[in-house]
Amino acid sequence: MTEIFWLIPFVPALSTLILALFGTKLPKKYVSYQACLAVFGSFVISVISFLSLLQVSHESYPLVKNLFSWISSGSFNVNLSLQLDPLSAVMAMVVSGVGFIIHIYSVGYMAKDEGYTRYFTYLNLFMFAMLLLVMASNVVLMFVGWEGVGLCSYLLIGFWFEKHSAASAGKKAFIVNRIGDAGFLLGIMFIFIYIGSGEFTAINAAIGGGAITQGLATLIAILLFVGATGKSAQIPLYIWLPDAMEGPTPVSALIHAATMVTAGVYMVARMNLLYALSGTAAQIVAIVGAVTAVYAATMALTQNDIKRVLAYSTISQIGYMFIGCGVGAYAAGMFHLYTHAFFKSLLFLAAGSVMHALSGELNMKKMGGLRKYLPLTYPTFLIGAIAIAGIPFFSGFFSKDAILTAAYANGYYFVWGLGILGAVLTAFYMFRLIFLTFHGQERLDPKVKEHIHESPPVMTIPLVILAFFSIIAGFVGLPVVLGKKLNFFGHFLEPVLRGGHETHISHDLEWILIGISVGVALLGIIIAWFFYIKAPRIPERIRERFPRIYKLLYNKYYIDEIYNAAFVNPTVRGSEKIYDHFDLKVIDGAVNGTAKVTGFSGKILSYFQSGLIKDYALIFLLGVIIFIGYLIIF
Amino acid sequence: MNSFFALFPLLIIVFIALAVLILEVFLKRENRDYLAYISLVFLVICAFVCIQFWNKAYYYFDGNLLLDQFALFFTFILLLSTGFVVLLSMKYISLQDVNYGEFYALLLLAVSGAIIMVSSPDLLVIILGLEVLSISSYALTGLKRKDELSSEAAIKYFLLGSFATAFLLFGLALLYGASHSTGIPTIIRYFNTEADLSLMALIGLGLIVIGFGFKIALVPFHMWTPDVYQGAPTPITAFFSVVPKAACFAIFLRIFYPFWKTAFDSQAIFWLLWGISVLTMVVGNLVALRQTNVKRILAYSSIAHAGYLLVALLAQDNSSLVFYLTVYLFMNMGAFAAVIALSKKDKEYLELEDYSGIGFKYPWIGVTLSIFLLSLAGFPPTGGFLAKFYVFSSAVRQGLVPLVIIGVLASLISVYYYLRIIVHMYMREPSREVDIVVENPALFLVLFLCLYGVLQLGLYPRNILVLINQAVSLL
Amino acid sequence: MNFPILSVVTFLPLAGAILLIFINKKKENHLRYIALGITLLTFIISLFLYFNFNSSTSDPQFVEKSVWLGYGIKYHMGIDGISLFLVLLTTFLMPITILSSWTYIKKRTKEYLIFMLMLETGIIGVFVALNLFLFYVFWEAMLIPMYFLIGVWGGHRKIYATIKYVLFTMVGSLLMLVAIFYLYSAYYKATGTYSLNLFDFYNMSLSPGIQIWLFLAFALAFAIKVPMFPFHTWLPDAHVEAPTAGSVILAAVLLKMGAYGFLRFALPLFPSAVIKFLPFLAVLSLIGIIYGGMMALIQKDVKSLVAYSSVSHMGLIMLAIFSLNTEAMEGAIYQMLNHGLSTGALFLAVGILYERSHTRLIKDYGGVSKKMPVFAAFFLIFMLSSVGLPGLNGFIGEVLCIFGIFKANKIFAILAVTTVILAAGYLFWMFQRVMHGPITNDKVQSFKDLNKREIAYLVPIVIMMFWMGIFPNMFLRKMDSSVTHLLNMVNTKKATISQTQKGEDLLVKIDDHALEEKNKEKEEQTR
Amino acid sequence: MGYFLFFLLAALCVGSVLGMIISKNQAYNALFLIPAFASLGGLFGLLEAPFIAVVQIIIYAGAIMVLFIFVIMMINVQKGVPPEKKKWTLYLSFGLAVVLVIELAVALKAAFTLPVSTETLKAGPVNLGRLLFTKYLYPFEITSILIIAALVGAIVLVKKKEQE
Amino acid sequence: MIPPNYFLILSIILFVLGVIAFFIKKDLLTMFMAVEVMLNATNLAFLSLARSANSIDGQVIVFFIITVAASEAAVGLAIILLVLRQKKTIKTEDIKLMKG
Repeated sequence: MTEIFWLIPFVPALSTLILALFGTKLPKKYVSYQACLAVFGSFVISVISFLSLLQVSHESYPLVKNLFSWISSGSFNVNLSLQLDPLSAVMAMVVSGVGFIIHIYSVGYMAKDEGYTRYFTYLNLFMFAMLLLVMASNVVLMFVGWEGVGLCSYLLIGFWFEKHSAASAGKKAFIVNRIGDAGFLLGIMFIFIYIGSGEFTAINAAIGGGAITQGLATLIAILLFVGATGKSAQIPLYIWLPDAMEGPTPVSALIHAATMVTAGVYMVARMNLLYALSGTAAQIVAIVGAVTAVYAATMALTQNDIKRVLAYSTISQIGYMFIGCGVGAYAAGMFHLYTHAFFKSLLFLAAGSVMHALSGELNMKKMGGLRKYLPLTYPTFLIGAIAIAGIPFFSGFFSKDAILTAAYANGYYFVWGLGILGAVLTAFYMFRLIFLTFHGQERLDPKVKEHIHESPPVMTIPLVILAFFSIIAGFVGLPVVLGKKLNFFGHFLEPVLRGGHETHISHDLEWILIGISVGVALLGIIIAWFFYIKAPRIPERIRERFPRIYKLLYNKYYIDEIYNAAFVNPTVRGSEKIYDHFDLKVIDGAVNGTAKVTGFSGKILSYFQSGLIKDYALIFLLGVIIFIGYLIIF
Repeated sequence: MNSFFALFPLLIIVFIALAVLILEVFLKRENRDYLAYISLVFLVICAFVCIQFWNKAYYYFDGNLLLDQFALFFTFILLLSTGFVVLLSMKYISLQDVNYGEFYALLLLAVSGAIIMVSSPDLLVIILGLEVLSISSYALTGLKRKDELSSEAAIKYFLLGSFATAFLLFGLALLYGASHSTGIPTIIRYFNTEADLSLMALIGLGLIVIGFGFKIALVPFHMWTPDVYQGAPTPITAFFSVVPKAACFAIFLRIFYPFWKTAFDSQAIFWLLWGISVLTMVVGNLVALRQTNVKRILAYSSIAHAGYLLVALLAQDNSSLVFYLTVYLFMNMGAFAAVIALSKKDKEYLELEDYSGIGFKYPWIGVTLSIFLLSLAGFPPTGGFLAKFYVFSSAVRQGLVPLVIIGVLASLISVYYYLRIIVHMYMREPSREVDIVVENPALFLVLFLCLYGVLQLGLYPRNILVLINQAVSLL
Repeated sequence: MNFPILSVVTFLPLAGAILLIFINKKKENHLRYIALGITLLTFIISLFLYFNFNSSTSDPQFVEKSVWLGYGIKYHMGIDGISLFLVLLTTFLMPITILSSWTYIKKRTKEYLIFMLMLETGIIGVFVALNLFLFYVFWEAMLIPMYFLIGVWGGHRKIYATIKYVLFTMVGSLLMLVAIFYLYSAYYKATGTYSLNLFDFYNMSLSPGIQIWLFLAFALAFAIKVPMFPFHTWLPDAHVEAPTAGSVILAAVLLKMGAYGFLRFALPLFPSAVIKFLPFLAVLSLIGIIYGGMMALIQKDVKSLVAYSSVSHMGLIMLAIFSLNTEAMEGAIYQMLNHGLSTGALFLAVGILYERSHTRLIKDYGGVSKKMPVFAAFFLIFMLSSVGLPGLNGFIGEVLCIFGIFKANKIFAILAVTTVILAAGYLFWMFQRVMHGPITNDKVQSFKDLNKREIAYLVPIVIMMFWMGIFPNMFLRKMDSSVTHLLNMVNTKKATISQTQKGEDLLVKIDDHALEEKNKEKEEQTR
Repeated sequence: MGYFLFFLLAALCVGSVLGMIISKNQAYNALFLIPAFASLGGLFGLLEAPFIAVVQIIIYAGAIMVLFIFVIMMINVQKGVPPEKKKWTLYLSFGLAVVLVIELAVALKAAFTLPVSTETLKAGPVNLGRLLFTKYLYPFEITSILIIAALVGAIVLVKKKEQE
Repeated sequence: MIPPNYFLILSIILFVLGVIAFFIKKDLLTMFMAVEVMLNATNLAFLSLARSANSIDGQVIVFFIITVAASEAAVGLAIILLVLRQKKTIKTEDIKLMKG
């Protein structure tokens, strides 16, 4: 029974294959059943595997299933093998569980779309790739999943490819991801060169045996982290994620909130020994995470598009996860990943529900007072927002608090400070979102208003389920202060995350820290209430007062433009210049020039062929004279 | 066998030339084809007679006539090319108004001159043979009497030819003065033993080389070639491109093969020939690039090929030179056959523009001409490639690497203009109305024989190589 | 092995071409079916090579050897793990290209098919020949059909393109011919016998000074064929102007000849020169990777975009070859196959578009996905294969190449990895502009999705892409011993040269016996 | 006596060739050549080649030059063609001619110093005839072919067009 | 007895005069005459060299050369007549239809 886990990724793979080959001929209903069932199957197997894992002793972790030798050439050997350990088990459950819920939601959400089958094909393919990423027992196979999810992300962002924006967002996502992947690939190469194998067990053994130096570890860790910044949308490669909202909302929920974007966090956690060995790399992870957390949050402040706000919030939350990993609290990072999966997908799905209700409207400025129209969506959305804001007893609170506490405890005060700042901002923009959308005046378009309706059960039930989990999920990892045994989550992951280090701080201090984070969350909510309910004029005034800052934030620090100007345009322009001036003129010019010179010398020579007998005789005579002269002189 | 029998090959040719002259009187104009048939039959008979002499290398007439395998092999080449030319002429002369019985007579006399050249070890006889060849050639060039180009070509050829002959004879005088003989073996022996008059003899030799080089069209003695090739009746051009070249190269072989082996320091003449070879290859190919008249292109191409042949001479590889000549005979004859095919009454299509779209309109002509051109350019698996392969590989073996590099680069240039003809045939839309007389079985026979020759020589020339090796072994 | 299977595989297409000559040109469908049948038959027979291939030896297999012209010119054929797959690639792609030109070629079908079949013979011949003469014959002979294919059935600038192609290729190959002559004469001088047998030359050791020149001549020929930067400018022209099938063959197989030439000739014959030029060649390859990618980025014409992408990909292959280690070599060979499939497939895809709209400019398209969803799926898979997405074939080759390069030189590898980004950049950008977005062109509005024939020839490619991506070991194992042997040859010869001939500028033929004696002498001297 | 005769004949010969070069009229050109060839015949006589000398006078000065004049008469209309005006060609050919003189002189320099035998040659027609029909029989036969070729060639080129 | 080298020098002079005449004269006929002069110079050289070799073979050769010259004259004049008939001129500069 313990071996069954290798099926987890392949159930959706089989489904993908069937859909890809015969999808167009199958009835819609069948397609949705099959797609959902496949993911559900994975989920069931994950749960079984999880349970079976609990019965196995820690020493035999990880369980590895070797399917066959995939690539083998010289010293480069890669097996197609999957592994099950607490980390992958948790991830597999989260991914397939959330994935399943979102599949169901999609059935309703996408019901009227032309590309219904295509959508589910992609979605199943994504599940396959993501689960492969999670279950892989070596870095290369992980990279397969890593690239695979990138592809699916591309496909799903560009799902409505007739729209220019969607198509180019998809392309942007893929290319930006590729930049990260290039780093990741290099990291893999280093691993293979210096460790000789890509198996995680071998890597961990090598690190444990002191096979690689600290400097090398840093290099590899950073290269891998470059991959992570691409996939998990961290500075500097986060730019694709906001645009990724062009995809269907369930996709945003699944890929761009709950699962794929957290792959980087998973990877760092997976490689925890490496980061622990390096130290420097871990610091970089923490700092990047922290800066991203705040930076993304500031951008979320001014956005009017619901999904964009959520996208920036995702970036910011993943930043928190990286803080957790960077400061050595891998379990906390993973814990946040796990809770975030619920509340963020909840938020997205709820946002999708709002969109659904408003015929696709996304601009908060055109909403307001929706509370009464959307009786189910509103509370669930609110739960999500509370969870993310870090109000006690909701899941987000536990995980975020674990991270911040660990950061403080491990001496990263600066990071902690940024985390707190981020927490204020998070609470603020989430409630700004709530208030602008559901409270206050109605600013609806009259036409939209006619069609306004709550979503069908197939969409709202998933919301309810997710809301439920958003509330309770945190209880598996209660703060240490309540008793060490109560942190089931951390305890469970402990055998895998040996690279983490915990510095114990006094209970008092821990209470204080909890207090601070709760306090700032509340502060954020209150400010939001003040700004958008109590005195709606204030934001206007602030905007008038600090137009530059507002503009900077509103335009996302002009980062897209800067990237375009710094990288994209120079490459394209430069290539054009090289093409025109070098390729065509110099290289090809040299080629054609040679031909021309040859032809021209022929022309000159043919000038001597004047047609006159005397000229001919003269050249003959010249030849004779040179000939004889040479013989004489020689 | 006594001397009289040894004259048989030559006598047959001359006899039939005279017979043609006489028969012409009795034949109606439409029946002149019979003259061609008779000529062909006797050419074949002559070849059979020659076979009788194979393996019996004897001197006749006081050493003035030598029927060794070398001479006989070249006689075969000459007879074969003449046979091709006769076949090519049959329709041509009636279409282009050159329909004189003397045509065949002169042709046969010309080839008899060439046969005299190759089958003698004595320079005097050789030069007399050359004169027979030249004088007949002058007349043949001008045979299209209505055509201004033809007579212009004739006068150019004649004046420059006799100008060159004067130098040739002066050279002979110098050689004679130094060595007191005109026999090649004696002269070579002279070079071997004495050196007091060596400069005079060397210059004499040089002038002789120039004289033959004129016929072969080595740069800078080539100036007449394109004009004469263009103006002469096309079958005669084909004749010119092969027969005098073959004959003169036979003489070169006779002179130089022993010459390279002498103790005498032959560096000077070696490097001269080296330079001429380079010039010939480069100039021939470069100027060919600019031509638009197919006959002129082929003229320059034949100049360039003389350069490659000279490389073989310098590489001292006789068999590859002879092989090259043999292949050259087939491919060049074939190419000219195709050019001749593109003609109608009183009109020849010779401009490149005329060739546009020919390839698909007349597929057989297109295909065969393409193959001949590719062979001339040296593409495998044709004979042209193998010939170049042999020549250049033995040149490299002799250490002539720079020469070979120049040679291959020159042949690269040549690829351009050969391909240009193919471009016109296949890749351009026809721009002019071209209709040709298709019923010309003799010509197609030549086309296919040449095609066969080019492919056979390119793919499996072992038998012919055996013959060639026998032929050159006795030099 | 008595059955001359290599000869059959090589010359069956030619026989087919001759058969076609005698068939009425008006019966176009007959002609097409016969050509298709012949190529399929060739493919089936060539599969036999795969299944009977003994992967435990590095010796050439299915050897045929007979006297031909004398002077060392022999009819000598055989394949090893390196050439096996290139032959198979050719025979595999040929029926596909015939199918792809079923309706694409509207005029002069007969001649077209004849040239295609001749081309196949030429290509296979290059890969199986073991005698340098035979090799060169095929190498050059193959130019002719290609010349006609581009020149007759090509686009607007076909004549320029085709002549440029032929002349460019010949510059190198003629100099290579001179080098072959040199080898030929060196062997003759050393042993007194004529030989053009590749293996005889392998056993011959040349002084480093001469090796340099010979290597340069060989390398130039192959570098032009590959094409390596800066000899690449014929490629875009030829690719753009060629008909689809021509582009496919050109990209998929002909470019491989250059890389194959390096593997088979340039490296093992002149190891010491190789070592000398290695950095230089590696840098050129590297420039090719980045340069090709950048040029591909800004092309306005789909075909020339794919052509420049070939430059980039081939750069990676060359860099891997010059890394001289097992992984890189195998990766390079594997990547050759991948590139053959993926770029060939991309050209097929472009050809399908071109057949519908008769334009190759990117800006004339847009929104094609909407009208041709099945095509879009195929196109996407081809593109993903080309960018090296894991699970597809391209990844295996790419990762092995990069790993091998990494082993040899980390900086190069780091720079080479940019191909991953650039490839994604130009291909996805092109895909976006062609396939996505709203439909702006009326012609696109009338596009019909793939018909059965088109699907029929695209499906095998897709299957192969997945197959090779998932089970690469089926291919890699067959190469192992050949690649190892090749590397051993390069490395040991390198060693013996530095051992025996320091500074000597003489031609020395080394067979094992003589070498032993020499070493003994040295030992005695040192005592 | 011999020297006097030599210089006289040489001067006559060179002089008439120069005359031909300078004269503008084609008829005069031909006429100038007759004394040149005749004096050459004389020089041949001085070289103890009496038979050749006679042949020279008969064939060259007689037959060939008559042919030339005959042709000139057929040309009839020519007022005479002035010499070459293209200056650079002229100078170049002059220069080349000078170089050629030097070169030939250098080439023959060795011959100048050869010992001269004082024996008289037995170069009468009988001896020549004997040689001609023994050692030089083959070339002699060939001249017959040569002459046939020349005749046929000349006739075919200038004969009247055949009547259909 | 006049030394043969006198004749040799004369022959060189004649030969070169022939060459000069060939380049100076502008009508085909005279150019051909110039060639005849060159041939005669050759004959002179032959005879003088034969003299110094003390052999009469040279005289036989000269006999042949005269034959050659005569045959050339026959064909040559015929060709000149042909040209004259067609072009109504025998100026060399008028004969340049073909070039390049």
